[in-house]
Amino acid sequence: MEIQIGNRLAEVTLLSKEGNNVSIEIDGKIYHVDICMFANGQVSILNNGLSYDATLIKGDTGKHYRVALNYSNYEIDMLDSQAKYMRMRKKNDSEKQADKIKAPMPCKIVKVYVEPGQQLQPGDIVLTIEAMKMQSNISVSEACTVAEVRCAENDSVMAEQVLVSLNLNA
Amino acid sequence: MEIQIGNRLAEVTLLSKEGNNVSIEIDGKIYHVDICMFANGQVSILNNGLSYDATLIKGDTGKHYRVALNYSNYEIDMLDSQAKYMRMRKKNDSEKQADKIKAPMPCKIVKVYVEPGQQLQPGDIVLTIEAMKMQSNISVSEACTVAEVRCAENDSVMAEQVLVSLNLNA
Amino acid sequence: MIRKILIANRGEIAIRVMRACYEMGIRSVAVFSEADRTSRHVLYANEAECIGPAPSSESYLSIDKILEVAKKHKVDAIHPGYGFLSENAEFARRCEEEGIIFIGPNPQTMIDMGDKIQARRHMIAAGVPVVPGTQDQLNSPEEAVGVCKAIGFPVMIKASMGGGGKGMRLVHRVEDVVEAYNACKSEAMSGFGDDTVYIEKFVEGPHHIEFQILGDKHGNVVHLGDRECSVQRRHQKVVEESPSPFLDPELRQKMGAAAVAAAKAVGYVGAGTIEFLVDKYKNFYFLEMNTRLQVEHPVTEEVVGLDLVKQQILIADGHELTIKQEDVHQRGHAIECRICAEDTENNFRPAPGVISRLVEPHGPGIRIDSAVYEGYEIPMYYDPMIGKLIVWATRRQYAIERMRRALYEYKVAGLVTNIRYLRRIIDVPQFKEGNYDTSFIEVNQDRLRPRPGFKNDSEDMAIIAAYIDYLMNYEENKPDNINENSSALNRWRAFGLQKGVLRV
Amino acid sequence: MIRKILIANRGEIAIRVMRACYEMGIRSVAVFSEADRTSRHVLYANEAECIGPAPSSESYLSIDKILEVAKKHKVDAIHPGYGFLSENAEFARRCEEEGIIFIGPNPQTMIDMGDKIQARRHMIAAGVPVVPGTQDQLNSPEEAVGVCKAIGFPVMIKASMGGGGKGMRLVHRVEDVVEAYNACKSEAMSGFGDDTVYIEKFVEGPHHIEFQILGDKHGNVVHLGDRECSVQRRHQKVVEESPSPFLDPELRQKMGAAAVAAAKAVGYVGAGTIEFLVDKYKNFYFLEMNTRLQVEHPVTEEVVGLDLVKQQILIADGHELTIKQEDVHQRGHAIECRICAEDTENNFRPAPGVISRLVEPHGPGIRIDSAVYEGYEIPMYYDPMIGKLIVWATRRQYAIERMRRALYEYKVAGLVTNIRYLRRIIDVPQFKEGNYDTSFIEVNQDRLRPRPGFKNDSEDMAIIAAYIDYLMNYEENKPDNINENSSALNRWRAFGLQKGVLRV
Repeated sequence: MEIQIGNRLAEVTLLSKEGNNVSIEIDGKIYHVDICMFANGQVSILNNGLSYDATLIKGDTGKHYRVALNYSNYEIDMLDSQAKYMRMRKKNDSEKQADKIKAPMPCKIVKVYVEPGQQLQPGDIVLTIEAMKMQSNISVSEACTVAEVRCAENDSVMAEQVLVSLNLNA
Repeated sequence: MEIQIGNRLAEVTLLSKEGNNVSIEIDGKIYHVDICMFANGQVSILNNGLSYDATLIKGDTGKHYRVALNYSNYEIDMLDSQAKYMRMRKKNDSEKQADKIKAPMPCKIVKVYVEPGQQLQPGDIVLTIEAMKMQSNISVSEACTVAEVRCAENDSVMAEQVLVSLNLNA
Repeated sequence: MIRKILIANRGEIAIRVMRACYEMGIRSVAVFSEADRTSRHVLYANEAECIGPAPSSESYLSIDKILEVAKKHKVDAIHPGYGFLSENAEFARRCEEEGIIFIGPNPQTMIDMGDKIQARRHMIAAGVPVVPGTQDQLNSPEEAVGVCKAIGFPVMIKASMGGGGKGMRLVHRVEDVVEAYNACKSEAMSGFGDDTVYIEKFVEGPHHIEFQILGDKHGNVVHLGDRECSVQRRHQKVVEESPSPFLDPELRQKMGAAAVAAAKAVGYVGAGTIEFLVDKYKNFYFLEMNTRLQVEHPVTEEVVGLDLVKQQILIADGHELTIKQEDVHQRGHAIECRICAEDTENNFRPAPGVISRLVEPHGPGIRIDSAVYEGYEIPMYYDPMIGKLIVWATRRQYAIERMRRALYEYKVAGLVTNIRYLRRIIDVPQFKEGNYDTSFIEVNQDRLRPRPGFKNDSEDMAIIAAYIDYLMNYEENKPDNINENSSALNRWRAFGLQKGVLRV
Repeated sequence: MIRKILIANRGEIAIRVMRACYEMGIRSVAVFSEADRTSRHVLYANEAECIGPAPSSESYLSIDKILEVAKKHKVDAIHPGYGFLSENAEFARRCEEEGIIFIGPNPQTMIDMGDKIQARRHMIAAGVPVVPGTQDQLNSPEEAVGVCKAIGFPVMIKASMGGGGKGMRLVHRVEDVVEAYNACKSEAMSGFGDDTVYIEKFVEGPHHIEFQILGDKHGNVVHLGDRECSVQRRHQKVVEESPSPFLDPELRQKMGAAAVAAAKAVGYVGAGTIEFLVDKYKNFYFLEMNTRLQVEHPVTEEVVGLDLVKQQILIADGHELTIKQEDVHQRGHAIECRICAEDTENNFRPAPGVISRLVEPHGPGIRIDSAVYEGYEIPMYYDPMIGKLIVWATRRQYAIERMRRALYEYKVAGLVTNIRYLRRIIDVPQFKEGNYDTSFIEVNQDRLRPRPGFKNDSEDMAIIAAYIDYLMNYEENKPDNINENSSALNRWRAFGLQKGVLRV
């Protein structure tokens, strides 16, 4: 399977597994490791006498991971065939404004500057949000029209909640 | 429902529940409490402005609890109809030797003194077990015959594992 | 005698105060907003009462609601912690009216020290050095130009009611004075509702160094030594230490005496802090006084060996200070790091969320003042600081080594924190040498960025960790396995060695 | 120079040593038995290697396996911790042979001090007081009777190789001597393979007070003050404190000097402990020397401010002691409680199991040296001690108050611990007054039993907690609900307010 880690694309194969002992090949290099998984996301790996204490945070799809190990955070994606397809589609879109503005974190809506039907130019500010006493603005990156405003001032919203939907000038 | 706590038998009725706010009657006294349950067994109760931080440990049957609160441990049993029946049966047996000797905790078998078919007198030692560098003996409380020895010296056994079964001289 | 205290705060400082209460045999009453039902301070307190919705303005800042709970629970005193109502003279006055002891100075002291021009006047009268400038209100741009010329550039134009870096302008040239003066005035009006501004000489290579003081109701005042707080980001302290590596014994002694004089000048009662600016030539100037407990008070506690919260309570209860100035000794060295739920790589964006894994450091010389636990959801309504890590050791060098170790042990998963950033701060040579001023974070920006990961075994171990997790879930979720009891699924489950650590 | 250390131990002491290593920039190598794959010391170390099955005799006591790992990982030194191989002279000798530094005294010192009769001789030669008795081997019951008469009753007959309360008899009357002598000899032979016994006067109202010493390879020895260890259960320490409330400055000074003399008499190198018995008349006698780090070393670290493990490593690396006797000052007061997985209400039965909930105390003056975590399964093969709780405060009274607070915060669920028992110990008036000797636990048996619960709201709250849990599970498990998505089940689930704390 292909696994993306940062900018690197690694080819990973499970060679064998016996109890906690696993042999895995990564880009031609073979590792024999002793691995323990804990309920809270901790992973202990012993590799060739060295001890690694990692922490996993799994993304919603089950294919994205953030792994904290020593002093680094690694962003890791499992590229199964479905993921590769999604990726390819997404790549073509990556520069474009998404048609939904989502909350980047749990936050409060401080101000809504737009209303349905309003024309927006690149850089126009759509919302001001606040979390933990810090405010920030959300703007659009290309010209579009406001389709629907799904939040109101003073609302508390969850991360990833859709706040405003847009009609992109296709 | 009847609930046994230590030597006390309490009559408990759920009166209402709205979100985290619960009204419960215990032996005629009505409590309106705000209660939060946590995944690790912690329970926070606010009762009339007082804050209680309890810890629950549930027994295997789901009807027995040990509750730690302030400086006391409470042993609590839910007496539903099935439990009451089991209790009644057990009561009649309580003085008698059980027909299985079980491990009281995870431990190692240090010595087995008996073999199948052997006659035992009250007080005879059947096994010596060891946990955490401390040894203790297990003996029978009445005359019986060894039916089967299900462990061997140096075995490591789990809590509640059957070590020896007995034929009681009925 | 104080037997029950309401703590009008949340988070680590509420717990800090309750710990002192418990040790003194005093009952604690927590107040909490609807967002804080499962917060540690509610679970820790003897008594607890909800005071309203999540926004602070409707709960932790509501004087009426807090006093209502105080009366209902028949408390003898209220501890305000820091932030929220801790420097609100009106709140202190209302407590007084209700016959409840406010654990802090009297309202007039709070008013005097809250107004910067007033405070300057008090300090000048007490012989405490202040930054050269005017303590008079400026009435016109022309007057401002005159004053600037008189004290010499660079100068700072500041709002009298300002704070936290707002309402201030640095001016290097005479031709920029008028614009800066006008901007400052309008910012001050919109920010603080008062457009009074004043002018100070700009201090070069400034250190932010503060002295902890204690005053009782019998006129005794002592200082408990200094804290170096120059590691600041946008005027917010990030790392503090005691004693300051910049001060020498003679200067420390002079500044301590000035701090005591400052506190006596306003008849200060309780625990307070005199903040000084010290320039690179070791001239020191009064900056402001904080009339409350500081976030960084533990570094003083560690080197001086006193419990400041207990002292606050004893003072409020009318006790005389038992400690004399000559008994105060700084032993060893303490450093504090503020642990925050924020993304240091994304412009310090706050990062609320659920803590899925929490490992706190332990062992010799480690102190944690924190309010979080594994499984806790950090609400988005309040400060991103989730706790403080304080270390003590016999020498500064050893304290730094201990802090590195503690930050290595500290593991928080499920949300983003500044732990790695803190680690980089203490690794900067300028910090290690103890040779830094308030420009530290700006000057060392590049060193404080995450170093690019290099390809090594760690990277491959991260891949393995994620891959095995993926496979375990894949095997489990395969349709084939639903009706199968053993085989693949159980093989994967065997990864968990023991009941307690068994995943799935 | 020492750059990598193998820690030949497990549990809290292995972590303790690794923490010091990390701070000193030294790599740590863990060894572990098959039962310890998920133990903290394995996760903490830089390197780790399995050395065999769970029983200690096949892993932590296997000199060959440990040395094999040491060579494979190219370590410079081995730290033995306490217990296991820490007082095994053969192990120290084998390390020496392999060119690996053993962090402890040289093998001959260990042999000299391991044999009690030998140790007595050394002490008498050094002018250190010993309990009146004979240091000669007894050859017949008749000789024993003669010696007993000469020193006067009561007397103790002791096995030379004994320890931990085994192989000793208290004799009050001359007619009981012969039987006790014979019993002691046969117990010594079967227990220690050596039937040498000797006789000592029995000390009345004895305090177990010990002095920490440090000796370097250059002949310098200092002592770091005393520890009171008289709270003992079956000769095992339960609570320790420093300084001892029983000693006065003059006696402390005399005993300290004797401890230094004792260490110098055997050319002691490293950290060691001289144990004394002090009778109620304040006479003190050498009891034995422990040639290793003690479990209770943190109370000394807290009041003296030194890191003993770092000192051990520096000494082993050939450094000269930088601390002089006149620089050693005891500041404030420290108390340690040993936290054990044992059922104090069932004859202290060990209680291995899985820790389902763990809350450790934090805040000012608290130190935890522990090796457990939430979800950890405590194996049945090793010691029931799961950690140590140490508090420090300016005065003994405040330290006791802090310990009460810390024990209140400490919550371990899933298995039985002695935390409540410890709480009762520090509440006993005799303990609070600091007026106790080694009979403390026996004399106060009744006070140390759990007090009967009285019917109050707490009891009803416990009922509510259990009942709601029962209902939640009942609603969930009802057959009706399997195909229903909302209704009852979700109503119950709403008990969990937030993602992180959501039960089910």
